[in-house]
Amino acid sequence: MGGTLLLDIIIGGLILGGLYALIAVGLGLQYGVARVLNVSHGEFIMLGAFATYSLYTSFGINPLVSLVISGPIVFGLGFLIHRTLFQHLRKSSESMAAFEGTSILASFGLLFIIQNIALLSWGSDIKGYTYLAGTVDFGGAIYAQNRLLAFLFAIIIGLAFYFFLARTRFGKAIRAAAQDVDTAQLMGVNIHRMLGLCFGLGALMAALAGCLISMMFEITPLMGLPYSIIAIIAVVLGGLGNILGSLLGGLILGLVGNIVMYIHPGLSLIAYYMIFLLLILVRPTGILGK
Amino acid sequence: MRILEGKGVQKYFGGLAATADVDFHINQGEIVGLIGPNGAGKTTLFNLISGSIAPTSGTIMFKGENILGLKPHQICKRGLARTFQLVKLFGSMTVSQNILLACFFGKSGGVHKSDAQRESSRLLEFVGLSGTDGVIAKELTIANQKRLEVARALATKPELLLLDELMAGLNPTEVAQATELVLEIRKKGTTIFMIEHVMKAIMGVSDRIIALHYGKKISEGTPEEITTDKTVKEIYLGI
Amino acid sequence: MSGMIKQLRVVFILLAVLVVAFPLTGYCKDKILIGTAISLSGPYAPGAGMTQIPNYKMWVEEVNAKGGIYVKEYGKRLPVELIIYDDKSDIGTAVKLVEKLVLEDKVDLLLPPWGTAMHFAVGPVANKYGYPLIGPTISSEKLRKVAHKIPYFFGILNMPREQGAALVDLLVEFGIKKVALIYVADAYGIEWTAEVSPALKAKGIKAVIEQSYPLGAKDLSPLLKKIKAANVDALLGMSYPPDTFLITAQSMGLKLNPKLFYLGVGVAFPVYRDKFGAKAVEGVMGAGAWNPKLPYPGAKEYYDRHVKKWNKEPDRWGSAFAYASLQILEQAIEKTGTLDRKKLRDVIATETFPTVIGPVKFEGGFNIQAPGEIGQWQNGEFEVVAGKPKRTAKPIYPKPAWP
Amino acid sequence: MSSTNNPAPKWLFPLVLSFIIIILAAVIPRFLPPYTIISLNDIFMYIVLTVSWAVFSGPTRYISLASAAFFGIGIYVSAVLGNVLPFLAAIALGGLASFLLALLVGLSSLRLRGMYFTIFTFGLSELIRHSVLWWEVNITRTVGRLVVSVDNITVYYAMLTIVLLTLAMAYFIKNSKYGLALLAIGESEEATDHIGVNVNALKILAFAMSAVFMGAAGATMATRWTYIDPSIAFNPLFSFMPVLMAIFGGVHRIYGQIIGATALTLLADMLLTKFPYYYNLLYGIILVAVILFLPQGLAGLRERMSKWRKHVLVK
Repeated sequence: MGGTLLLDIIIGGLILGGLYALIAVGLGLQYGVARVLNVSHGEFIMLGAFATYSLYTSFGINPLVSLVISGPIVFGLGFLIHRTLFQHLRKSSESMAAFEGTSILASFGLLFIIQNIALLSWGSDIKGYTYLAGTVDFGGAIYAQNRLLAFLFAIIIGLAFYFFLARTRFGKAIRAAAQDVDTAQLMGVNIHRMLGLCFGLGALMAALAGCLISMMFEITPLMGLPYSIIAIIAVVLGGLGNILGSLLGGLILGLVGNIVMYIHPGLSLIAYYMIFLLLILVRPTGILGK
Repeated sequence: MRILEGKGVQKYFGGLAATADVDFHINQGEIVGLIGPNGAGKTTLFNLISGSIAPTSGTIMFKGENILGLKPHQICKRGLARTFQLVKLFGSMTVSQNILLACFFGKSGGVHKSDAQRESSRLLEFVGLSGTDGVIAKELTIANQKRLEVARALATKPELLLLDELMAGLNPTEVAQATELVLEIRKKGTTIFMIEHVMKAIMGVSDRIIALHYGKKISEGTPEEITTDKTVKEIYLGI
Repeated sequence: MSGMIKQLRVVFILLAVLVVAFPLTGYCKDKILIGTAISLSGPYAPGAGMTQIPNYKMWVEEVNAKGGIYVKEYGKRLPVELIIYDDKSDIGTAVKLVEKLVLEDKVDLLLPPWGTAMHFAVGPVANKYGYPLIGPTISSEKLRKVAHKIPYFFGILNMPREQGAALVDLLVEFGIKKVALIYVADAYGIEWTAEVSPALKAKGIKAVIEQSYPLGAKDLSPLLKKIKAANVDALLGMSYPPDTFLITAQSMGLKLNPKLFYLGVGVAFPVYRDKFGAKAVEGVMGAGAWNPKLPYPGAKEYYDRHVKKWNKEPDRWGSAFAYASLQILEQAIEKTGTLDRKKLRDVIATETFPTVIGPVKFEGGFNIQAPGEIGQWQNGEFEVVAGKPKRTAKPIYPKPAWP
Repeated sequence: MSSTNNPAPKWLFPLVLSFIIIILAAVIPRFLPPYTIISLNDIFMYIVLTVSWAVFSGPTRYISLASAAFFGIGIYVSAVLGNVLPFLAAIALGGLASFLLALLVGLSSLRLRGMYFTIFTFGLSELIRHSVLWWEVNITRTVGRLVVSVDNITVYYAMLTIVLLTLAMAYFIKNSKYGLALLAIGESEEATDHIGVNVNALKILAFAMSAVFMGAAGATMATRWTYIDPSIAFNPLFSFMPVLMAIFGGVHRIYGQIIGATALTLLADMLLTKFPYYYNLLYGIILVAVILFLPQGLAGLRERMSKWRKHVLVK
């Protein structure tokens, strides 16, 4: 017991938080920038998980390599969906508030469609495989390799994204658009293409997270919604439109979850939601919100 | 008689004083102008008076009662109304709905619908918007939106009206009309406290002017006194 | 004139409708209509898609290949037609669709939904309309309290009382003194704990950790680390499939190696063995026990047919029970020679039925024949290890360490 | 221009309509097949949820995801007290419990705007669900309760009454000065405050009023489900569906909300039984298609039609 175990728990929480952060950054792009509260985010995670599973079990393709195949496809799918659906909705909505409403409805529609197609293609059975299930031992603190990998991915992507947003012209345009679309347009950005790319990037991150999740947990076509909810909570907690905030929100959720699970598993969900609600009340526009 | 009197009004945002120790008063029936460069704390002072934000310390007496710390709707019910620097209309509602609402909930309260409707038409005519009853508010021109906001404030039956940059963004003809409107309002018995950047207009219409800078009152007096005041000239008029 | 034509037309249409509708009224019975509202989507869908739906469909196919079920009152074999509705894993929808099956589709018989909660909701409704229902995926002590109010309902699966007792007997047999008892904060976990916890005390076995955890947890390692630190002889987890998989994966990672490793629903699923590998799960124990080696007529054949038809093994938990409940229904119809549900119910309640899980007999609405209570993975098969007389293999103890 | 200054027909229409509904509803159960009555119960339930939700969230644009909590608390009241209280008392108590809970939710969320309010209400519903679950697991040591069941016709009349009361409440609030003030809150909360509206009090009260009939409906419907547990009673779907249905039908019109609730319930019924394996696919496609072509919801259809008619008439 004592200090080392607590540290162990905290690191374990951060590792799970890394995965949540990845999911949250993906949704952060779709909601914070493209203003689509995409409740079907989890379905893209599910698609990523099943793509990895199918490629691994049927063709023996390494789960990490499969990303090279599934990543671009899901990215393209996301981009296309924004182009054909959300861009159109955005134009026809009389205000941003109205667009947020209609886009939620449309993304619910997407959720139903994707989930049903997945059910038809893979059946409702629980599926799973084992990959990188081994552990790494840090002087007594033991972590699963696949969870560490997920954390590593989240950190790399988080940092890469941070520099992308801070340094590149396109990144700056995204940040501007997250604050104010008109200004971004004044900067000479093709706004619709950019929002489409953001949406595609969000879907890509979901697929990436799905790939990692399929190594850690069993998968079913119905697994998506809980992840969507985690992502939405993390994004809101971090502050809307703040990508770094989404990353932070995800980490906090994982950390808080693990700590309360250690202190009292029976009360963990109650404590989890109480902490979340209190954080919002203390910071009514998110942790990194204005 | 002093309708409004502030003593030692202070508001800090973090460590920054938005208004520091401001004393001021408005007499019944006066038109008082409030001037100062951007960030001088003018709108903050209005927000404090109307209850939008809570003060750090001080007192503001309205008709002999300390209203500091009261909520905006309570202050409104006591007979103090305001307009906003950036117009805050109920944009998707009709012009008449904007005013009806103020009639229903303003100082008089509990007005019957038909009375409110009559009052609404009268006010629209008064501010020069007759015939626009059914128009969606956000479809009006900026000048007309400002008029509507004044009419809405008047519909609450205020004894003191705070006008925050009524003339900003208006063309010279519209400025003249607005000046006329201010005088008309006063004529009907409402006291006016107004923030204005359009110097010519405010100098022409005010009985008295208060100048703020960095949250402090730097000068007070008749328009003539203010235009000749050395400090005001230096920091505000930039001479 | 045109008015008259119109009237004639109306009469004609009415006649046509009558002619078309007549056969549907059941006058000339040409099939047995069976309906079920079960989860094709939502959180219960994985369970339903594994344990029940494949068996329902397979049975219908088999029966119809024989030309149907012989019903004496009609003097011929009647083929079976199955209507499946999706209850979306939602109780309200389930209740409503069952009433639709009864009132609108006028089915002859009903098949149960998936899961304890659904059975509790649908059972009373079926009972209200007088439809016998044999529930293969309800395991609850609460059922005992209401069983007398719903005489048309039969529980065929193992109940926590017997299964929990069998588990504790196993612990006594191995001389285990110190255990950790964790349970999912849902009906299943609570009812199991309510049975097992006092039984442990009575036998002088100490539960040094007794702790619930929430459904849907994504990381249970903090709890498992506590258990590892407590150095117990046995881990008893009253778990649902998602947590069963999670606890297993994380115990492997943490090298948590108690001498006895028991988890609830999910261990008996073939996918459990396939995900982790037969070697890794060697010695893991779980709730439910059935395997094709059991000496019941048709058991092996059922297993083979299932594998052949669906290209996957039936789970070793409720699948065979689901199939058995269909066998019982079929036998009851043949025995009574009728589709009269009252008579069917009475026969089910009193007679003994040979099935793939052995000779089933209901007492007070509960099946007293269990093929086994607890199973253990040994060389890729889920061997029955408790109750003792039903063993298909000797239990492995202590469990080999994780690879 | 809108013609709001002609009060007589505006009053007459709903009056006549409600009379027709009452008479029809009283007579209908005698002649309808029993399953149709069961279907109507479901439609009624969703109308109550949707219209109630829209009483507050429609005009103020505060999208609440707490409906499941209000509905669920009613369900629990009925499950816990159904044995000892008469049906009507359980319904009334369900409504009251829901009202009080909504007061609390409203009070605690006053500071929050937009999406933060939405997610807060969602989190609060989940908190309530897990707290009830914790209570059942650790205190009563039983998850899942059997509810005393009531026959379908009685449920039908109870639900019909609740629907009519909900509609009446929605109608009177919408057409009162408070309805106008709620609309103003959606436009500018600050300005509304400054013209003398006690914004916080109005928000909390309207929110609580909107919860009353959700709780009553929950208490009623629980008797149909015979068995409930916290995940059934506080299913987040009951928070999402009213939002979907209101947007689908048209948030700003009561008839739009009614149409949205009815259409989506009937659609689900139809697809669910006709295409059990493609149900979600078709449902999703229809949702997307409707929102693409009718961003104002189904109520927008009427406005489109009348525009189109004018267009044709002019020609």
